[in-house]
Amino acid sequence: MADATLHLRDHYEDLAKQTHAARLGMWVFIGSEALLFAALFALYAAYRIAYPASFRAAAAHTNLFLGTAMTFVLITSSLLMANAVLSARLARPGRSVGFLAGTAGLGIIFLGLKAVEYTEHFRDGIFPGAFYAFARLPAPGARVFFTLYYFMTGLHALHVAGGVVLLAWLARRAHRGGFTPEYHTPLELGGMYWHFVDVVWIFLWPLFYLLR
Amino acid sequence: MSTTTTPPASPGTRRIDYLNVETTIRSWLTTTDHKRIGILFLIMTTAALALGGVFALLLRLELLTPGGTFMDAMSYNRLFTLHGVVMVWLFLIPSIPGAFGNFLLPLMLGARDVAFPRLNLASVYIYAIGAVVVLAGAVLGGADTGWTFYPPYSTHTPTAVVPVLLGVFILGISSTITGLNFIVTTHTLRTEGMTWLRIPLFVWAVYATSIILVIATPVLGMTLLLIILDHAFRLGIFDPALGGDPILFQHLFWFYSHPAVYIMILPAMGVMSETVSAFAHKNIFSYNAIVIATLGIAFVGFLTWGHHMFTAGMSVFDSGAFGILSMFVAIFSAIKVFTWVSTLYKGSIALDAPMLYFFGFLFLFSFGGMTGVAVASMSLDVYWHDTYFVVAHFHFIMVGGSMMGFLAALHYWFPKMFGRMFPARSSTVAAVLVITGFILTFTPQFWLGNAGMPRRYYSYPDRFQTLNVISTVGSWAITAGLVLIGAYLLYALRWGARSGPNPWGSLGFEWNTPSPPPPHNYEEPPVITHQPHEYWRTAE
Amino acid sequence: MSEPHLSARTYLFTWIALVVLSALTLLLSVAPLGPFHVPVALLIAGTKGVLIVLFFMHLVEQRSVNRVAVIFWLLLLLILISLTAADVATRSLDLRPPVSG
Amino acid sequence: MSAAWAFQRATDGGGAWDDFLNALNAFYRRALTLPPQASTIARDIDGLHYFEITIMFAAAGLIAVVALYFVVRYRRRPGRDPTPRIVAPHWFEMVLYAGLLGLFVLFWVIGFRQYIDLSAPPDSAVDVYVTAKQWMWEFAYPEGPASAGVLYVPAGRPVRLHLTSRDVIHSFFVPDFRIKRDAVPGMYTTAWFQANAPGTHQILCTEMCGVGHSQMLARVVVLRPADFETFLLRRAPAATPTSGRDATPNAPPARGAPLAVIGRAAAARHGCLGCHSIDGTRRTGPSWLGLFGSTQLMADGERIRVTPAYITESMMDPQRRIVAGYPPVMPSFMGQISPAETAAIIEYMRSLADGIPDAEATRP
Ligand code: HEA
Ligand code: HEA
Ligand code: HEC
Ligand code: CUA
Ligand SMILES: [Cu+2]
Repeated sequence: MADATLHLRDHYEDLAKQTHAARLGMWVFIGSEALLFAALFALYAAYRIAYPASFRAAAAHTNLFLGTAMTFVLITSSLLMANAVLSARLARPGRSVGFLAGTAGLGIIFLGLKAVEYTEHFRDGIFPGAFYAFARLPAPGARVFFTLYYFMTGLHALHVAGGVVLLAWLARRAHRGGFTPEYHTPLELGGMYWHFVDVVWIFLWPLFYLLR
Repeated sequence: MSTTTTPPASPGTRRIDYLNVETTIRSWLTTTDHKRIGILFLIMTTAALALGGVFALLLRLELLTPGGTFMDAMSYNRLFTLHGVVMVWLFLIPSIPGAFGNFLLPLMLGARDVAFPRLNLASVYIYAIGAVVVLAGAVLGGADTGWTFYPPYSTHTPTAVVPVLLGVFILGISSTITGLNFIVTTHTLRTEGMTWLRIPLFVWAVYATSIILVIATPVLGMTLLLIILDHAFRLGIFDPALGGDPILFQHLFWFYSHPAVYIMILPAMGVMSETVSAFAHKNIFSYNAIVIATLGIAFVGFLTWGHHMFTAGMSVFDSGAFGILSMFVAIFSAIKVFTWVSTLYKGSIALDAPMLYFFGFLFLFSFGGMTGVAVASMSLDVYWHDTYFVVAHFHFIMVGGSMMGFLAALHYWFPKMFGRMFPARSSTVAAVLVITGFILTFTPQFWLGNAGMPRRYYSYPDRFQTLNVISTVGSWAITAGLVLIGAYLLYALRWGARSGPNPWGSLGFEWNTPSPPPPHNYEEPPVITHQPHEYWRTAE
Repeated sequence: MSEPHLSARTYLFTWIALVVLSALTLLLSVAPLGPFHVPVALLIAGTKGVLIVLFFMHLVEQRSVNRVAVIFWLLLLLILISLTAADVATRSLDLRPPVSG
Repeated sequence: MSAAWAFQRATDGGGAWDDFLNALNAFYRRALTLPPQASTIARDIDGLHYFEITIMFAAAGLIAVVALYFVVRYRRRPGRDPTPRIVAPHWFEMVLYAGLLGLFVLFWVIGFRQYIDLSAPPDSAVDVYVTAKQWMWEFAYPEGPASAGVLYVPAGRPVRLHLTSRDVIHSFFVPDFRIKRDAVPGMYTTAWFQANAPGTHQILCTEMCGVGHSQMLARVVVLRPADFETFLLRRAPAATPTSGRDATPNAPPARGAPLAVIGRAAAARHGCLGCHSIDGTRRTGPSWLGLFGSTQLMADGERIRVTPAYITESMMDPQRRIVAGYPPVMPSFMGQISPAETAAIIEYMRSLADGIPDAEATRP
């Protein structure tokens, strides 16, 4: 079953080259994703310069505890993900499945925390755009801050949700013995995606929770 | 999947090529063969050119008289928006990369296919979906914002901007995939001996284009999404009434759209580098210079977006920075023009149709590019911004440059693609028609701009009429030329003389295969020992 | 054909470094840093990002072209952010020459 | 050095050289279909235009001639193939490209200097407040008069325009003056010009703003300075403003100060600051700190966002809507505050929008 050449497509010379192609493709894809977020980061930078005081005041109204918890959840999930790939490399598919499940579980916890946080904000009247109605911070800069907050964390949460689905699919494939030390490219690429999502959060965390 | 290599039939019957290996519609719609995907893109983008051209003709007709001629202002606004959107995102951006890039990249690199053939097929469908969504938007009422979608107008207009934006967003996904595929292909599927400095220049051009595609397109996607969210749900981030700054939209938009103009010209430049060597039977004057200039444009092109915003309220400091950076990017184009001209020196020049388009390109692109430098001179842009001078500038480059590149490619590689020749005489007539028609259409627009006629004007003061009439008449000549091309190419498809494998005597690597190429390009991976187009070697 | 690869220990150390750095930013966010709050926080976030990219995403063990790709997109990301922000930051800057005739 | 500088000098004084430059100017202007040069800066800008276009024609001509020569000289003939191997000599490439780059940088230096000139109005300028809306132009003067569709300015004096928009982005373009500036909602941009002589010039809108975009035309009427003074007097509203200029702590700011500074002085002059603090403390009326753009609860339960329109209403008709928790005591300033001052006060409030106290004003 573990015949690696099974996965070799006929326009590549060998599997090493094919794997290299897949990785490079993934890096290019991640670069594109990074620029997708970069547009929003650029807006954040510009608006922070325009409304420094409001941004600080508004950042003090996000939930630092939840934000920090989410940070630790995500970096830990990254550790598990790395180990899932490692297990496949070491020919231990069973452990690989376990790590994947753990990673996905942490992803779900992250989304749960996010949901709690959003609900809290909604209760305060913090909505994006024209619906913003937070009585304690009526200034326009705060509205812009929270609109960006929703866009950036929302886009990120969508990526996490997509990642969880991806992880579930990978776990199923791993469970069926789809990955071997020679061939586990999908697992590796899925891992890269997950880590990238983690990196994005590592920047969102200070920008929206810490810099008050 | 096309792994089922049909064994060659008994000798004497037809050679198996990618066209006749399977002929059902289904085989075309599910193909992962890069050549067939190239043909699919060729068909769709040519249709887009015709559609955008029809919009252009209507625009020009309306501008025949100063007041309303035969439509109302709203229709006019929708038309130029659609013209811009269709020409840019449906025609020009996907045309050369999608059609010729797909067809030629693996052939030129000595590969059997692109890196990710199934993704490649997906990009065809995503393009088709995007096109349908844009056109549905057009039918539902169209957008009237111009192709630049500046808020707050774009977020307040009652027209159907959302589907149009959504369509463009989807088209963006398609071109990102194409770009990703080409980058990885160039890195991983070069055949033995194909070192980086032996890669054909067209591949370099498409490679650089791809880098721009994957980096710039997501920013456009995000930006358009923000406009959609504002228009549909009032979640405005650029809306001044909500504390936003509409100028930031312009930054993000042009971060994409300036590099996008190089997405539109680089592939055409690649075509020109191939064409000039092939038809002058001459090695390129300086291969390295072209490579450096190609990569230089791709990179420095990212630093100049603010030159579209000199009058927008951007800070003087930022304007100055963008001004000088725009000057830097122009130098790379100058390097190319100079290298092409010098390549002709002591060549053996044949004036077939592709070469006519090369000369059209050379002159029109240079002039258009130089007017680009003029508008980049900041104080002059204050005068010319959003006048017909700018319209003339970019049509000189996009029609006089990129579209000529497209036409040159179409004629140069037509025999490669279909194994047949087009009628020589008609092709000369058509080229002359297109080029003179072009000059007649767009040169008057420089004067109009100088005289102060703003663009996107449905009606205009009487003093501008004469030049507008000339321009409208010119557009009919272009049309005549293009329709003629369409006619004789369709004719040649069926009845053209057989071209043999290499009718031009070109030393491009893609001609190492029979024409049309077999389904898997190369039986054995070729071994490359030198650069393409080293014509002096033919003596040995 | 299994390639040489990072070990579980490396991953664990990376994770510890990430945790420590996160705790550090958290602490520094209440420290009296004045105008240096933002740069310090971004610097730490950047360091964490680099750790993840190098080790979790295996960039250290991959071909150098991948590294070039990452550096290139990082560069463009910075260009986008800085030239856009520079506009807002310099709108009130007066570039008139000291004495204009 | 460059044509641009030469042209600048040519306008004053006689002499054969100047006659030559004037003739050259006339020739180029005609050939390039440029409109009249009706502002002080127009001739300089055209000078750069001529300089660049000449070089471009030369370059295009050179390319065409060389290419044509090669085509004829090296057209394909028997015996032409194989062609010799020719590669670029590096020194030649370097010199050529360095020279071109130098030329481009020169374009930039001249263009940028002119651009700075275009964006930096002299301090002595006459102020005009320009408001764009779909699809018309409105002009207001600090002295009181306002007009729609016609901008009256004096000849021979610099005029500074403070542009803004009520709805979408428009762009203010006067070809004869060679100026153009976007009018952006939510912010003020500036442009300036100095008209050479009395006359009439067309204003066009150059940013796509809807169905009326191409009809959004207006005129600049340049008056003799004396006529302009008369115009100001005649158009000024009957109820002349300003009560007790001396009573204010801040001296009226010099012309040329940013709009917000003018606004601060106007607010002090009209006594707004007696009831409204600018540091967040509550006085008779709500503090202006962080007020602009915020959402306020009205006495009748309605939530209102503080926009320029609402602020204007509060000044002219304060009793219409009362902020919850405050007495309805604010007097109407209808007829006392000019549109220009209104704009300036709004701009001042906007400068306080982010909640950072105005350091200069609170200084003792
Ligand atoms: C394929 C498309 C394409 C290309 C390649 C270019 C290339 C360039 N463009 Fe253009 N441009 C557009 C498409 C393109 N442009 C479009 C679509 C718009 C309008 C968008 C809109 O608002 O709708 C626009 C608008 C536009 C503007 C804004 C105008 C305005 O709205 O006010 C500016 C300003 O700087 C500009 C500059 C340039 C420059 C400096 C180059 C340079 O890269 C050109 C470099 C080339 C050369 C210089 C020629 C070769 C060199 C020589 C022959 C040597 C000799 C040269 C000299 C002596 C000068 N362009
Ligand atoms: C690739 C880009 C491209 C191309 C090719 C063209 C081509 C043309 N354009 Fe366009 N144009 C733009 C991109 C392009 N344009 C953009 C981006 C804008 C700005 C929009 C905005 O303001 O938002 C613009 C705006 C624009 C305006 C300004 C409108 C205004 O501001 O009010 C005008 C006016 O004259 C114009 C005219 C033309 C004409 C006459 C052509 C002609 O060259 C067209 C000739 C083509 C045909 C007539 C098609 C005929 C072909 C066939 C029939 C097919 C044959 C069949 C086979 C081969 C099988 N264009
Ligand atoms: C006599 C005191 C007084 C003076 C003088 C005064 N105001 Fe007021 N202003 C008030 C009070 C009280 C309110 C709150 C009740 C209301 O809305 O009318 C108010 C409300 C306002 C509001 C609405 C604020 C909100 O929170 O929605 C604006 C704007 C305003 N004033 C502007 C001005 C300007 C501009 C001037 C000077 C030209 C001025 N005021 C002068 C007393 C004053
Ligand atoms: Cu107002 Cu166009
Ligand atoms: Cu540009």
